[in-house]
Amino acid sequence: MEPVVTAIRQVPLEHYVALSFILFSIGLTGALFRRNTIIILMCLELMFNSVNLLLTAFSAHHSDPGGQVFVFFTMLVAAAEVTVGLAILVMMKRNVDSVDINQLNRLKG
Amino acid sequence: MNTTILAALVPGLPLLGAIVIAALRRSLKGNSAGLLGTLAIGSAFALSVMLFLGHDPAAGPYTAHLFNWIDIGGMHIPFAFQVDALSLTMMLIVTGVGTLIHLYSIGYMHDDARVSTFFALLNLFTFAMLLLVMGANYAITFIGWEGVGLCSYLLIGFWYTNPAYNYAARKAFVMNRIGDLGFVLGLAWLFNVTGSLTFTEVFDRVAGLGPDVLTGITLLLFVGAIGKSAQLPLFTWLPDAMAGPTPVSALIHAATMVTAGIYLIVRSSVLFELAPFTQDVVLYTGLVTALVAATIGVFQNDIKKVLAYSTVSQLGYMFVALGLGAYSAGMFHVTTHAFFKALLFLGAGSVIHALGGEQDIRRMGGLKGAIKVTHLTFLLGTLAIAGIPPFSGFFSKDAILANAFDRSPVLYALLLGGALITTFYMFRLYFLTFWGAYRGDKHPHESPAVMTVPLLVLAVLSVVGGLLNLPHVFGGHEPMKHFLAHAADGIGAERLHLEASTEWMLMGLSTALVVLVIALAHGRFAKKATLDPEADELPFLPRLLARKWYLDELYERLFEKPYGWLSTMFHRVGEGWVMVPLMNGAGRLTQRAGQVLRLAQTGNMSFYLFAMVAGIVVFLLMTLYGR
Amino acid sequence: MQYLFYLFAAISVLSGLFVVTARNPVNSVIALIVCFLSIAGHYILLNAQFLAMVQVIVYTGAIMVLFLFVIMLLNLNNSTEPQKTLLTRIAAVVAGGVFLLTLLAATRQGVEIAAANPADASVGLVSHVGMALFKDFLLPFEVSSVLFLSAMVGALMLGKKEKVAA
Amino acid sequence: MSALILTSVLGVVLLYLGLSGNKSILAPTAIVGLVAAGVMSWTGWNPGLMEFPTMLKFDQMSTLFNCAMIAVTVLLFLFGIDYYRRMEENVAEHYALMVFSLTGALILTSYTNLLMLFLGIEILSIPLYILAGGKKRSYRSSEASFKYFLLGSFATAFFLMGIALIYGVTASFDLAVIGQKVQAAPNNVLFLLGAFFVSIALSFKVGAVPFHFWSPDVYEGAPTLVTAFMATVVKTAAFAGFYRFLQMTAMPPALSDTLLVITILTLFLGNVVAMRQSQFKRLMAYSSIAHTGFLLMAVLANSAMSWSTLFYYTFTYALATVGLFIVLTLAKRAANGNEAIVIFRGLFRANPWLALVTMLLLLSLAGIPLTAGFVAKYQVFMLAIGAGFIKTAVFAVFMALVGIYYYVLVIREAFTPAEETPVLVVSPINWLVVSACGVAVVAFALWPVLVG
Amino acid sequence: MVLLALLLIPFLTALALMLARPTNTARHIALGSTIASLGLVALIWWSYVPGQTWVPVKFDWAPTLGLTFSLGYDGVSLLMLLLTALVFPFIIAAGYRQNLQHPSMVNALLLFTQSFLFGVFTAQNAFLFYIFYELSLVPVFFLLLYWGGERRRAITVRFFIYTLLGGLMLLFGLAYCVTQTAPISADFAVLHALRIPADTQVWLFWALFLAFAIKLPIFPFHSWQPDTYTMAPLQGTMVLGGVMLKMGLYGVLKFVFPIVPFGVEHWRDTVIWLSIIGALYAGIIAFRQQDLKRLVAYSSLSHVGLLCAGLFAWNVYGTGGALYQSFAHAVLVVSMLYIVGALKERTGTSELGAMGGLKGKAPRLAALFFLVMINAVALPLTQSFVGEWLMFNGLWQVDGWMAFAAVATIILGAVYMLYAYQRAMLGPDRWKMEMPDAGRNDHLYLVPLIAITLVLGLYPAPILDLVNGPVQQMLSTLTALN
Repeated sequence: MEPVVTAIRQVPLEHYVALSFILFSIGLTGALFRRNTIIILMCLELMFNSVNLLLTAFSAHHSDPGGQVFVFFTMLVAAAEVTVGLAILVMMKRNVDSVDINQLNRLKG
Repeated sequence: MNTTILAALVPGLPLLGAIVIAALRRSLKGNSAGLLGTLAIGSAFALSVMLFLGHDPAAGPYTAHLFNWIDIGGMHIPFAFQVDALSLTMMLIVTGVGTLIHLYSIGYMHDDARVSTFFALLNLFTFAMLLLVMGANYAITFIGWEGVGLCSYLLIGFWYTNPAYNYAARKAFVMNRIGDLGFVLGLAWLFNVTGSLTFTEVFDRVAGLGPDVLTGITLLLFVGAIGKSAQLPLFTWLPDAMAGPTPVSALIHAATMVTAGIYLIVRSSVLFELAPFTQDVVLYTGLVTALVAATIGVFQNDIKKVLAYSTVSQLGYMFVALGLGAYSAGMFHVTTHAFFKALLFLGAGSVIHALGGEQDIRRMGGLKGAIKVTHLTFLLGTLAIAGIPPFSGFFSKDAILANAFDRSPVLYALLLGGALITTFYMFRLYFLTFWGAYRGDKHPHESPAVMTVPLLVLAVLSVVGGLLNLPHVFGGHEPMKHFLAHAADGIGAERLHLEASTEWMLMGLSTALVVLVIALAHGRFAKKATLDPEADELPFLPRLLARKWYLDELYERLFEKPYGWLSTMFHRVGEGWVMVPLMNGAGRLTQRAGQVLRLAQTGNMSFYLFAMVAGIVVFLLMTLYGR
Repeated sequence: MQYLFYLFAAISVLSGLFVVTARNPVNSVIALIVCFLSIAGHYILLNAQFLAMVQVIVYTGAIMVLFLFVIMLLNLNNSTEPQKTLLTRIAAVVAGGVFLLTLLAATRQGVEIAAANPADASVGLVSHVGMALFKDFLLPFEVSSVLFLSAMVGALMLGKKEKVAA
Repeated sequence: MSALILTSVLGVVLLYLGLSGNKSILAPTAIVGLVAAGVMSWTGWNPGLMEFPTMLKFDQMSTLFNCAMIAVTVLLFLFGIDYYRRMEENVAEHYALMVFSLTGALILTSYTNLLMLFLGIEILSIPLYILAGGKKRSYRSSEASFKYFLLGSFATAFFLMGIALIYGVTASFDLAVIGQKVQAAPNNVLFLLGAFFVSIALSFKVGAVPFHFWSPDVYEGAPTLVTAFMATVVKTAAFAGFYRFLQMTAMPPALSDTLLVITILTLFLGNVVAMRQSQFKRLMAYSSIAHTGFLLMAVLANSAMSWSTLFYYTFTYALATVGLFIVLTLAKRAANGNEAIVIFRGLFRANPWLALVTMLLLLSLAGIPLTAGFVAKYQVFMLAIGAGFIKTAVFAVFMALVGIYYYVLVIREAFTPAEETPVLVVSPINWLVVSACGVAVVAFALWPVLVG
Repeated sequence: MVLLALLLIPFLTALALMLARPTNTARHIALGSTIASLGLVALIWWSYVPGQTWVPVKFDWAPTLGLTFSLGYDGVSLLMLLLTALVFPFIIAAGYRQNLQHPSMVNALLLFTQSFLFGVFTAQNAFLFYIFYELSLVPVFFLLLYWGGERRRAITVRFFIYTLLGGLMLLFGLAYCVTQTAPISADFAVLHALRIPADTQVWLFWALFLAFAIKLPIFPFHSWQPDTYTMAPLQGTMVLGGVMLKMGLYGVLKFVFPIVPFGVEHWRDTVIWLSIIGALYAGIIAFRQQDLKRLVAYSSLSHVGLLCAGLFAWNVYGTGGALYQSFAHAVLVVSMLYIVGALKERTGTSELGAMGGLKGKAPRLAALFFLVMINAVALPLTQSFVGEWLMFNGLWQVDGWMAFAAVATIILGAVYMLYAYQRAMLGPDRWKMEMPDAGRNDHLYLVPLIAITLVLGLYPAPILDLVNGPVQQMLSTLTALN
């Protein structure tokens, strides 16, 4: 197992952090960028994944399984959220006949 | 009877009279109210005489302590009366002249529907006046001071349906109030430096005070005196005050209330003696007022207005006396003036009564045959005020002139000039009223006895009043001066030193000139009755005088109009444009902010997301670099 | 080995960008799947085998398919969906860029974190994760059932057609 | 712990009961179950169950919060009897979802582990996303639901990022461990970032500016009962969670400053915008934002008294809110579904007692003496001043004034005679609940000892 | 127990009125209640030992907040109790002529106010004070909202908010002070012993004072007042002007002077000048007011400016005089407003321009009006004079110019009062219709008030003795502090 450890150590932690930040920002930008709510949901998933990556990297760095367990829970929650989200989306499509985020502006003021 | 109770009864009886008459005013029919009122004052007079007789001048003032009025912290103001020479003099004048005027009023006000109210007020006035002169401290004096002002207001506006009378009443009250401003401040200052307002204590403590403080205090007190005694620049209310019934003019606006300022200064003579600057101010104010009022008097056509200006002028003389430090001379003139001016007013009232309300001398004339008693007494009064020996006015005025001469011949000359003008307009009044042909249309009739008897009594007093203070040159001992000297150290400190020959010369000069002026007046008014037209038609200088030097107009432009304007502006601009909009504006601004911020809630979710991200970025930067 | 990391990193970033920019939602889904797979690759590099597996199964296998399914269901697979205005899009990019820059700037000095435990390559193995999951994290595991239950109930409730169009 | 289990099971039971099709037993069952859970929570009854001290700790604070939240839920369910009478379908699901959400809330008050915080928040939120869309054919309801969901998920992403960063620094999710580690090495920028992100996400949950945008829209769009639930239980739980987080992981000063700015913004925006609302539910939403500002002040003061103040404030606020939403529903029915403030007009004529209680509740929200809201506000001021936030407190004073303004406007409507006096139909249970809220609001003011 | 009874008598009566809603007997019941209160206060006064602070009721309420339910009184409290108890029967009695709708509700609200006012004046705990202070607003709010005049909806809310602005600042200041105590307590005794740093006091002063500045109100915090006074029903104005503003005075004495003496020292001149400017300003404005009620509002504003200036003179004359004057002012406001009501009842208007010449028809009313008015212009031997006299002396000791400006207000007072009297009552009688003169009821109402005015003007000792002790004591502790 030793080579694995060294292999992990070869990539500095900062790079993982940076990568995670970049992915997170891409997701964030996408959420602002698009009108299609489904894409926005996907961007959110991307953000979750960037966090997962970060957690795993830290977990490996600390050699602590807790982080990975957390990632597992994140995935569960993400799955549940997606389920609910898509259900809401479907309901909304039925009512609004659109998944355009800009169409949702009856509640305001 | 105990002196304290006696002293308390003197103002107490008029008060009681006022209350009783006011309470029973609807059940009092006919003359009963008048009789009650006269009785109350008469008893007060009797008690005053008793006090006077029982008073030992050498023993100093007697203090009648009733109860503690204001007692808080270091301020102990007792409700107490002081009986001494000065207050006794004033008490006798007030109650004595007051009784006569009350009696007179029974006849004068006989037909008025509100005669009971009138007598109640008159009694109330006497009460207040007595408080003024009897108070053992400045606070009690001030109670009376304001009280007489109030009664004056009520009596001037007695015939309330006439708006002009109401205005005159209001003017009198407000001008008095302006004077009171000075009085109150003076008292506050005085209390602050001496810790007391009781006369005896104050006078003991003032010696150590600096001249600036004393000058300030006395000037403030003098402002009060100016208001009450109708001196420049606050005299314009007094002529207007003639709107009241004539007995009121006689009692309040001639004999008693207006002399309150003199009384105050005489009472405070200790202070004034220590403040020479103030004495000069008093002197010159009195001088200017005496002259200005006299000049105005020449062109007046209302019988009461002439008398009013003469009152103002005579008060000026009194102030001159006080300014010269001749307190007893001032008080002497107060006394004689009370006699002859009351007499003149009552006489004028009798004339007005006789003519059914006519007051314009241009519509009189030739009355000496129709109303003989009135004529006679009026003549005596006129002679007294003109200063013909041996009438009382001669002695009192001469005392003042002598004192003035002692100070400066110029002063003497000016005052003598004023006296001559006085003689001129008084005789103009007299001749136009009683001589020549009758120019009116009503049938004149003599007044009832209830009115003429007081006239006669006053006439006698006007004639013999000079005896009260007969000077040495006539073999007298100036009894009044010596009597008063016991009241306060200041009064005793007079310093007139004239040769007897100089005095004789001065008297001769003034008498001669007066006689000359009378002759002039006789020629001008007795035979042909030269009548002045309305003021507007006069040439400039007489018009200026007839229009009272345009002082009323000046005050109106300078104070009344701007005040009304200020009131409107404060309300419109201060409240309407600033205060209320400020308050509403704060609310409206908040609402506007709410309205604007509300727009942020667009309902658009992209915007929400964007705002969240923007917020996060900003706060992130703040967190990282904000500290 | 680290070259693999950079390779995967490049793939995930590029595919991530493609997710955002692709006009057709289906393309976005495909790109996202690629991205997730590359992240799974990272997991393997980090020796987190269990997570890599779950990543592939749950995300790419279940979640993304669900997305695809919904897109098809709602008939959104056209590439002509309306776009935001240019200004909004620039603003979005700027916001995201600033956010990223701030984060990077904050961590520029490097993240000096002492490892909490001695290096142990076996933490990511299924057995280790399982032990942690069922020992230390038993309660969350149980509690998450409530979460699933409610998500399930909710999805059913919302997805179910109304009985009558009353 | 037993209460937690009971509520979880209760949800399932309710779902099963829903299958039976008998609507009328749902609420009573739920209420009985909740009362039992409340009793368990209060007594700490825990027969042989495992304890997970690294995950959940039931201390005095959580016990009180839990009982309060359960009590408020019971009140809401009592109201639900009447509220759901007209609804044909999914009633059981509504009750169950609310119970599940409550479970999440219970976790939030007592967690000691970030994972539990995360799960708690999700369990709290996900049922709400669904409940907000409870009126399935309503456009507004769908919109509210979706907005809530999307923004909520967005916040969750930040939340996770924050947890990941904190974990990166401390290698643990346990708050106690984190606290120790941070004290050993303060000023770590990653930890600061992590704490910042978590705080932001929690600010979102409590509805702090500028992360509040969801709340007015969702409050308006969601069914009234759900709105009431969100404004009360959810807010309470979120604050309890927030407080625990900041309390147990010593907050960096830089973060405290930022949160103070957020507090000020929240106070300002919430109050000022509420002034301009004509819809009662939106008004309540903005006023809830405003109250968030006050509560944040208490949280930031970070003293030993903070939690009791938070508890007192949130509980009494919840009582007042529940009562008001019930009154709103009644008035709304009389006004044919209109939700504007004007519908309160003539309330005093129609039902004096109800108007009086409404006044009490509004006065409590406004913070006028002899109502609990006053005591609460006073405590917050004391905390803020004690923590040295003098200027913020002065600002809060002004904002409280603005707050009073819009509540008073509602009171004024209620006591202004209407041209046509509305006909209110008040069921006995609703009457009881509203009265209970009104009485409680005064009682808690008269005996503040009762709660803290 | 007596104090508890004092609070409970009006409170329970009000509650009973509200629940039973008798229409015909409501006023009688309310009147009875207020007279009972008056009797009780008289009893307290009778047994009072001068110079004492007496705290008979005290128990813990909420120790964590520093709140104790402690009631008690010293001379100043007693004075305030006395004036509240004395004025309220008249306020209730004014209702007999007003004939407002729903008399039981009106009277209940008034009685609630009275109860809370008693609470304010007996509270020995700052927090308790605050509670009563704010509560007293609530019944007034409804009184104004239901029975007010034009634009009542907007003005009522504005009044409420403006007053609460001060109230909340006070709460803040209170909270600040309480946090400085250990163990936490808001008892006045504890707060008065606080030693707050001088520079803190400088700003804390405004936190504590603002509420009272608005309540009184002094310039420039007065903008709510004229509208509110004018719009409010007569009885409401009586409550506001007669009693409620005295809470401000009392509050200054209880909160500001003892807790932030350095602050007072720092701001004293500012406050006095503001007050005097306000007094002059309002006095000038009052001159041209057309509406008699608004004129009374501005005149009250002017009087109150003087009151506040005297209070802040901070010596026994100024402060004592202000307290004495507050009593006089209460009597004055009630009687003055009654006259306003009586005139409106007869002429159907309160516009001065529309009146005039009423004295011919109603001479007795005119006489009563006049007697009331001489109190307003502070003529000697009326109550007002004693108060103003003391205040002038107090102000003089601070600064001669202050005294000068203050005395100038009495000139303005004379100007607008006499002008108003003249416009309303004097002049030619131009009323065609028959008009009742002041009758038995008017006499029953006004004569006692006027008698109080005159008697206490002639013999002010009973009230001054009440005030003297506490004020001197307070001042001596303050001097010791400096």
